Amino acid sequence: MIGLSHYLLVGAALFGLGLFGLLTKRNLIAVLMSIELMLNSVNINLVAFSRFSATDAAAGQVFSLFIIAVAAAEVAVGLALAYAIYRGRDTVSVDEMNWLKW
Amino acid sequence: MSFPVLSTILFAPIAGAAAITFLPTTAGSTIKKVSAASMGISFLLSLMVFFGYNWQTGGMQFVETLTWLPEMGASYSLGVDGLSAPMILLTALIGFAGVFASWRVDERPKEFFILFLLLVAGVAGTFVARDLFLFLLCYEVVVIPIYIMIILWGSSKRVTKEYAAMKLTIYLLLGSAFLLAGILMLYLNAYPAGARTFSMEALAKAASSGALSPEFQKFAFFFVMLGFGSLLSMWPFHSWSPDGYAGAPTAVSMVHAGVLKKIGGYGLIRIGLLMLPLGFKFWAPLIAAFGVANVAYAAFIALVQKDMKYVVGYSSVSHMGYVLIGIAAADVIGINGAVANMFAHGVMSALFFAMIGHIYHATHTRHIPDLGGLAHQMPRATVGFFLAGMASLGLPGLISFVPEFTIFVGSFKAFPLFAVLAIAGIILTALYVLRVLADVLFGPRRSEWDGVHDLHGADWVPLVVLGAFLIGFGFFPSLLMDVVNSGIEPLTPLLVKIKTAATLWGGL
Amino acid sequence: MENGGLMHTLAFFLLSGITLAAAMGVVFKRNLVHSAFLLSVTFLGVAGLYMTLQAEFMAAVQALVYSGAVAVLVVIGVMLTHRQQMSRSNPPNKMLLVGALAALSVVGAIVWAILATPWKVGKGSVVTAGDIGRRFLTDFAPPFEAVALLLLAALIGAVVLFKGGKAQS
Amino acid sequence: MNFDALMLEMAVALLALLILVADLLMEPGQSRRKLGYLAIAGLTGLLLVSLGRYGMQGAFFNGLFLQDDYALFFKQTFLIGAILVCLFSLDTVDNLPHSRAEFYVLLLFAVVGMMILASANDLITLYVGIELMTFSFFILVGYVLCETKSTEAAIKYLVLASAASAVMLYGMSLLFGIAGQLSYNALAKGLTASPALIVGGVMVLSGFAFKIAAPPFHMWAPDVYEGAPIPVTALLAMGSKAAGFAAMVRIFAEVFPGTGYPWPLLLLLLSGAAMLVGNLAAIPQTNLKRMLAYSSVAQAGYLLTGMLSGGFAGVKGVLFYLMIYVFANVGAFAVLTAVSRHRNGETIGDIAGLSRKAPVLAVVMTVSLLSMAGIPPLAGFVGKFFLFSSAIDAGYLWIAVLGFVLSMVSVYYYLNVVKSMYLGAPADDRPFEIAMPVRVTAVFAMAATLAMGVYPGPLSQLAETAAKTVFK
Amino acid sequence: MWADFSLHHAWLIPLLPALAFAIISFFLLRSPWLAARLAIAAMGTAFLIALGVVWAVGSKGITVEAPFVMKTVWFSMPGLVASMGVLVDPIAAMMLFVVSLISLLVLIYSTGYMTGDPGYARFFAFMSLFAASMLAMVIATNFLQMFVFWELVGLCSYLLIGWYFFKISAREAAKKAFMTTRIGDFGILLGILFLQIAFGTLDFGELAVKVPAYVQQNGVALLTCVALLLFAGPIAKSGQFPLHVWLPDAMEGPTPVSALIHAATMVVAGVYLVARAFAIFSVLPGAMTVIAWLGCFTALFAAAIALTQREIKRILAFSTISQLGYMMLALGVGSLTASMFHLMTHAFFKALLFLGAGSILHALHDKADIFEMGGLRKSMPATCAMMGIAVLAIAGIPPFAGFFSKDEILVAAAHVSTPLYIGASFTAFLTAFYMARLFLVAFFGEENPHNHAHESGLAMLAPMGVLAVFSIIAGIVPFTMGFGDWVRFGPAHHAGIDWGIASASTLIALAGFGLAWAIYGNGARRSDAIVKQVGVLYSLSLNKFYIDEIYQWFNRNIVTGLARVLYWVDLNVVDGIVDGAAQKSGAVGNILRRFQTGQTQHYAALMLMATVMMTLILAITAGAVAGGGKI
Repeated sequence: MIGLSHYLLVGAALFGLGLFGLLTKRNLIAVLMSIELMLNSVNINLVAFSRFSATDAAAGQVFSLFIIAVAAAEVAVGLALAYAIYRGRDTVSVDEMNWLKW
Repeated sequence: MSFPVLSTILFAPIAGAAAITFLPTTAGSTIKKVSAASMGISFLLSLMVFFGYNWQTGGMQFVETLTWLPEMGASYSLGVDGLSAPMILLTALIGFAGVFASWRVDERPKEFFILFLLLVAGVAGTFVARDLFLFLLCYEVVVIPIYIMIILWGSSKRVTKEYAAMKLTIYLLLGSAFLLAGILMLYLNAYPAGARTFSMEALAKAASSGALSPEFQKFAFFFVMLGFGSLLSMWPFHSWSPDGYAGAPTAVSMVHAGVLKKIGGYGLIRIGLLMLPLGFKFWAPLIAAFGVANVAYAAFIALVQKDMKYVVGYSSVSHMGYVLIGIAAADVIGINGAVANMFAHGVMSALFFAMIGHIYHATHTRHIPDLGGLAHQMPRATVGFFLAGMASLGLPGLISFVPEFTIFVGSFKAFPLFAVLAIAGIILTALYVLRVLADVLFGPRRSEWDGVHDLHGADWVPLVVLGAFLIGFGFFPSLLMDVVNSGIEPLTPLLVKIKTAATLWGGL
Repeated sequence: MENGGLMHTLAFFLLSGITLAAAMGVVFKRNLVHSAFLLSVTFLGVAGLYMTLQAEFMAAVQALVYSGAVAVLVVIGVMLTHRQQMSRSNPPNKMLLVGALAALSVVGAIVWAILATPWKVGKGSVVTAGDIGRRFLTDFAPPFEAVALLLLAALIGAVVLFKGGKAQS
Repeated sequence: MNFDALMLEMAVALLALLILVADLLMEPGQSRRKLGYLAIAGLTGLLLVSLGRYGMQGAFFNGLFLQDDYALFFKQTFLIGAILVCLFSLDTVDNLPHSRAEFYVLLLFAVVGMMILASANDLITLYVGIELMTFSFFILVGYVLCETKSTEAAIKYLVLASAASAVMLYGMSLLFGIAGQLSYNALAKGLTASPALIVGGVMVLSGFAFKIAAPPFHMWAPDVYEGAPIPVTALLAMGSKAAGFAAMVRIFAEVFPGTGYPWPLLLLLLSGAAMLVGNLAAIPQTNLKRMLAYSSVAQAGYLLTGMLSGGFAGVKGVLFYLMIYVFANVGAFAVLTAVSRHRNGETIGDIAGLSRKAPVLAVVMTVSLLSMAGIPPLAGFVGKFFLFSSAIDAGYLWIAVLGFVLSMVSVYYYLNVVKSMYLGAPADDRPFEIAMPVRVTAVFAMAATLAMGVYPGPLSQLAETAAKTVFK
Repeated sequence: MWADFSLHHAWLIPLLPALAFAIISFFLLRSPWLAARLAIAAMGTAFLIALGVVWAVGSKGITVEAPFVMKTVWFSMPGLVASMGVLVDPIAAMMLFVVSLISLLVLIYSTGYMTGDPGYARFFAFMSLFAASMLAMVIATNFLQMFVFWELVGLCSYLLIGWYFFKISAREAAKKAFMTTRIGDFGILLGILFLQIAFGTLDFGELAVKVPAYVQQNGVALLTCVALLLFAGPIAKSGQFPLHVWLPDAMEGPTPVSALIHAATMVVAGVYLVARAFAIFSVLPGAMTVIAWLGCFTALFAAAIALTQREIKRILAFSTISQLGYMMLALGVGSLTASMFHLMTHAFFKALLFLGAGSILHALHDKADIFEMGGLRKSMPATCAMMGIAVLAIAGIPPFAGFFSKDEILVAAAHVSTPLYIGASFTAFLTAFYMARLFLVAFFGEENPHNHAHESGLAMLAPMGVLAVFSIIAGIVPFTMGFGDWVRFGPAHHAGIDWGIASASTLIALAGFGLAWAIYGNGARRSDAIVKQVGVLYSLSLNKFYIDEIYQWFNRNIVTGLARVLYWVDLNVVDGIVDGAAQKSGAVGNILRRFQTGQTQHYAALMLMATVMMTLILAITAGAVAGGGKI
């Protein structure tokens, strides 16, 4: 019988993958994609909790709806910035963005 | 006192500084006149306070209070008692002499005198404050003007002036960091949350009413000792003082050696002894030991110095050793002597620095081997230099003999071995003072210094004003000792109480 | 999809399998375009999971917004910024080991939290679109207004960043 | 549903939209200075209105949006910060190559975000407030497109902020899982001691630590502060940090105390690390913005000590310190604006000899820096006094000693700047013209710092009443 | 009536010269003539008042036990009351008379001697200051007041020795004098502190009562140390054995200064201190023997050195040290009267000798070596006659002054211990020999062609004349008028002349003269060759037994060496730690800066690591705290 922890584990796995992508991907857009994955895993958690154990279930789902909205905005701004840096330095690899240091 | 004397003493220099900001930078002489006038006002008033102080009744006089930070228990309250009356006179005196000692400063005079007046006002604030918060505020406000004055008008001889300024500033601030921590602990533990106060009398009562446990007093006093010790250039924390004075312009080293160091001693008594008596008694042997180290160590080093200002710098470290021993003796005579010696040393080192300043201005060098036989060319400066030298020697008839003798009597009972070592210090002091006097003033006439001008015009004022006090309080010490005694005598019951308290390693 | 029974378990495993596989694809694929498509597959997988949790409105919004708008945006982003060889367009950087270590330790902590915590699982409740709608406009009105402003800000931001770039280049 | 609670936020939002529309009505080439003045006027009006709203208590939207003195105090801090930043950056914005009006719009959106954060009483409002503020800053940081440094900073900020908010969200979801509800008082009752609470709580704390730039979450600050244009850096240092503290104090006051875990220990570690890293790393810096970034990390350390005691005294210290930090920051950045417009560089070399060319600005910079260092008679001293006395009162003596010692170490690198201003020779002898608004802001900031240092009475009483609403 | 007035206004005696000093230094520096007249006038009135005091002491029968005392509080605090005042008793009266008289004469003499010196007025100012502080010390009522003026006198001697400060030797001599006396002051200061703490008072009267009482109960051990510490001062000031090195160098100063300060007044201050505190010393036998033996040894030692010295003033300086040894010997053997008597007579004839030497130097333009003089009796008859009287007086030939006072000392010494008596007599023989040597070599033999000497002026000869008269009568008159029962300690002893010792001492003196005549009688040149055969003894004595060199070595190596070491420590250790700490924090700053690599993903990784660490910390501490309680 599928219980709360199953969903939480899936969420955790998704979160881990997103995290790994964030840390190891050289391309900025791939990093943005990984961030989307992490946000999705949070949504899974929230919906799972609101389904199984929340006293105020609706709040959970409202929260995840907000997250979806914010994630969308984030991708938009992220890509705008990626385009800006690409035009400025002809690269979108995060490694080369280290002019600001020490 | 209807007329707020102490506030006027405090705010006259600040008003002077404010007035100067509106003057154009080119109006050098008017700037100097304004600052001389404002310092003159506060000097006259402080004379009136000192000689008007009724020492028979003693206690806090010329009291003024204004509410300032009620919820923290801090109030703008001023007052003067036997302990702080001589100190405020010293501040105003040296401030006044300092203005005239820097009459020859023509490079950016506007900033110089604004900063100098703020410096003197800040120092004056610490001595008249009856409120610990005001004390702390004034205690740290002086550090930045000094820094700026050293880097702009200082001189880099052995070490660059920037290094000296930075070392002095950071050293004193680190000391004050520990002091702040100590005082905060005292403030927080003296009274419960609601009834907290910064007034010094109340905090002193807290200690006697048993609110502060002996362990706490020992722990808190250690921090207070670090803070005031480093300001008083106590032995391990003295390395800022010689460099600082050598790098500083004349007026700054006059005020710094003359008065600022005394805040350390004044604080040790006012905050250390009165508010944390058991802690004070516990650490007293250590302070005495450091005091002796101060005396001998600095006196020996002063012997081999090549630069006049370094000699006086180390000599002021050595004289502070006497003050430390006097205070550590924790008996009425010793502390009387220590406070009087602080006043005496203030006047003496101010005159010393004024004269060195003049010689440096005239000959553009302070390197002793290059100088010699200046008595031929500058008889008047020689008199001043000689007077200061003899005073620092502890010659009877000048201001510093009676205090030093009182310290010896006081400390002999508490720390016989340390007292003997300190008294041996008078030989070393004589050695390096005479060496400087002989090498700089006497000896064959040197032709290269023939064109040198002697004291004239404004240069006379420091010599006359400080010299008058040197000789006046030397012949009639009761003028000073009675006032100081009226401040210290009420402490006798406290001192008797802590006489048997535990000390670091038992009396030596 | 009612809760009990074999169908639900089967659906859950199928959908979570798809989601995780696609997610791994997004992360490990070298070709950026493949990753982008796999990303939208992940979003759809997650929408399916919502269905198993009887959150129909959520599934709809997820499918619509994420896989619809976000995935498309990502693809446009990829096209805008990549002219050279696509196959090597999404390389990993030199921090594979450190990244893996960090990710695993975080996941470990989370898994420890999930398994060791006694979750009080109630009778559970199903949330209808109506409930969500009402809550949006009563309790969560300030955040609702704020999100509107946020989207507006993002819009203006994107325009500014793009327009600025044009004027300059 | 009562919209009076939202009055301030809605007013700012309307002001922003008004500016957006006004921009459309003006021809493209025309100077947008008038819009700047409009923004300033609007905000100042709001500030005066808000002064009257003290004492109005109330929880609206069934407890999810608080309207109390605590939130009001913060909102006033944000408003003052925004007004002063707009004032001294009129010229900078006017010289931007493109989309000058949008700068003010986004700035106002950021202010709205901060205000919502201050009043948030549940996780959703908190999250949305943070995101609104952060998003506006993403774009503001990357505003100077001709310089790729600014874009790089924006990207760094975006990636790291999103990662941090993702971690924070995960933490929030776990808390929601345990307590089942989202509002703080419900959470306070619902959170039971369990591993999920540990992980969730730590993740939320990491999110906040990122926002207030406490090490080891501070890495983004120096790069972003250096890359961003000066007004944005100023607002970041003041606004975003203050907003972070507003939410953090409320959560650590209401939600976490009952959970039985030693959260103050974590705060202690963060505070110590912040002071050490902030002060020591600032010593070798030559770029002033970068140095001020490290110094703001150190200030976060001092502020954290205020939160340790869990009493109103500590929070009063935090509120007081944040307000005076605004003035110190504005003073420093105003001078920096003037210098960078004259020399278009922000290193110590560029500021050399300032006291000869613009003595007033040199004094303002000295006063602001020394107020950050905590030298009396400036406000910083009183602020640090409140913070460290509350820490010692709660028994954390050694953090206070560390605080005092390190703030004196900080005097070292501040004095290096003062030294170069007073002692250095001016790099060029072109006359140093200062725009009137920059001069006004600088002098006003200095006057405020001095006044609150010498007579901190009114502000400290205001801070005390505000703090008492959170801690009874 | 004058006696009453002067007794009750005895404090005027020191005040007048002090006022003279003040007026001259402030107003008259540029009018030398007026300054000199003012100084002499002040000194004259002081002398008259001193006479009045002597007369009052004589007529009122004030004795050592019951002195006339007037006191006022100088400064006071609980536990320490310091007072200033006037204490007049026979000893003080005698001293007042001697000091004021000789100061007056020397001042008059200086008007002649110092003509042409640019600092003429300043000289009289310093001399008046010296006289004032010496007189004030004489009438001191307690140890502190005495110590105050003791040091002021030391200051004046520093100023006057270093009078020709353009000469490096003068400058160094002045410094040496001040430093040696300073070491003595250290001893006195410790002694005074012991007394203040043990007895709570420093007043001579009270101590005279308390000390003997204290010694009864708990023995002499502690008090002997205190006495010896107090005696350290006189050792330095009166040039006793270890600390005598400064006195010969003090001759760098002008001759009137040497005459007044380093012969008659200041150097006897040490003797006067012991005399004033005789009540303390007399009950401590241990201290007394030390004083006696040190006195005897110093006398012998100084006389031995004086034998071979070539400069006239150096010979007189060593003779002074030797005579002071005599006085200390007298005190040591317990005879206050003998010591004071010798002090008085010595003051007169030693001042005369110095003034005589001054007039010779004045005439020969400062050529001091006696072997370059010769045959001056023809060109300077008056000086020669007066010097002759002084030589006879110092040798102790009756009826001159020296005979009576030296006889008293020898009698007192004989009573106590014969070795002391033998030592004293042998010193008397040596004294006679070197004084005769000086007189013969300087005044007899053939004229040295280079120097064309001429007799000094009246201003210089008149004072010498007065002193010559006193050198004659100062012995016989007081002896007959019962100096013994006037200046005495304990019962008055009317020892008549003990003919045995008296005749022995006269024979010894004549033997000394004879030997000197034999060696230096006719050809002065040849005579020195004879003396050289004595070999190593000669060179030892000539170089003052190398004590100066030992002190120099000690100062240069030990003191300055230690100073350099400490300075090195201060620079490298104390400063080293401070600068090291500053460097370290800067270095740490740099390391922290390097962490900022600029790579976004490094930052993200670090943040996540931190989150995990915090979770661990919380889990562990939560576990440890077992889920409860606040840290």
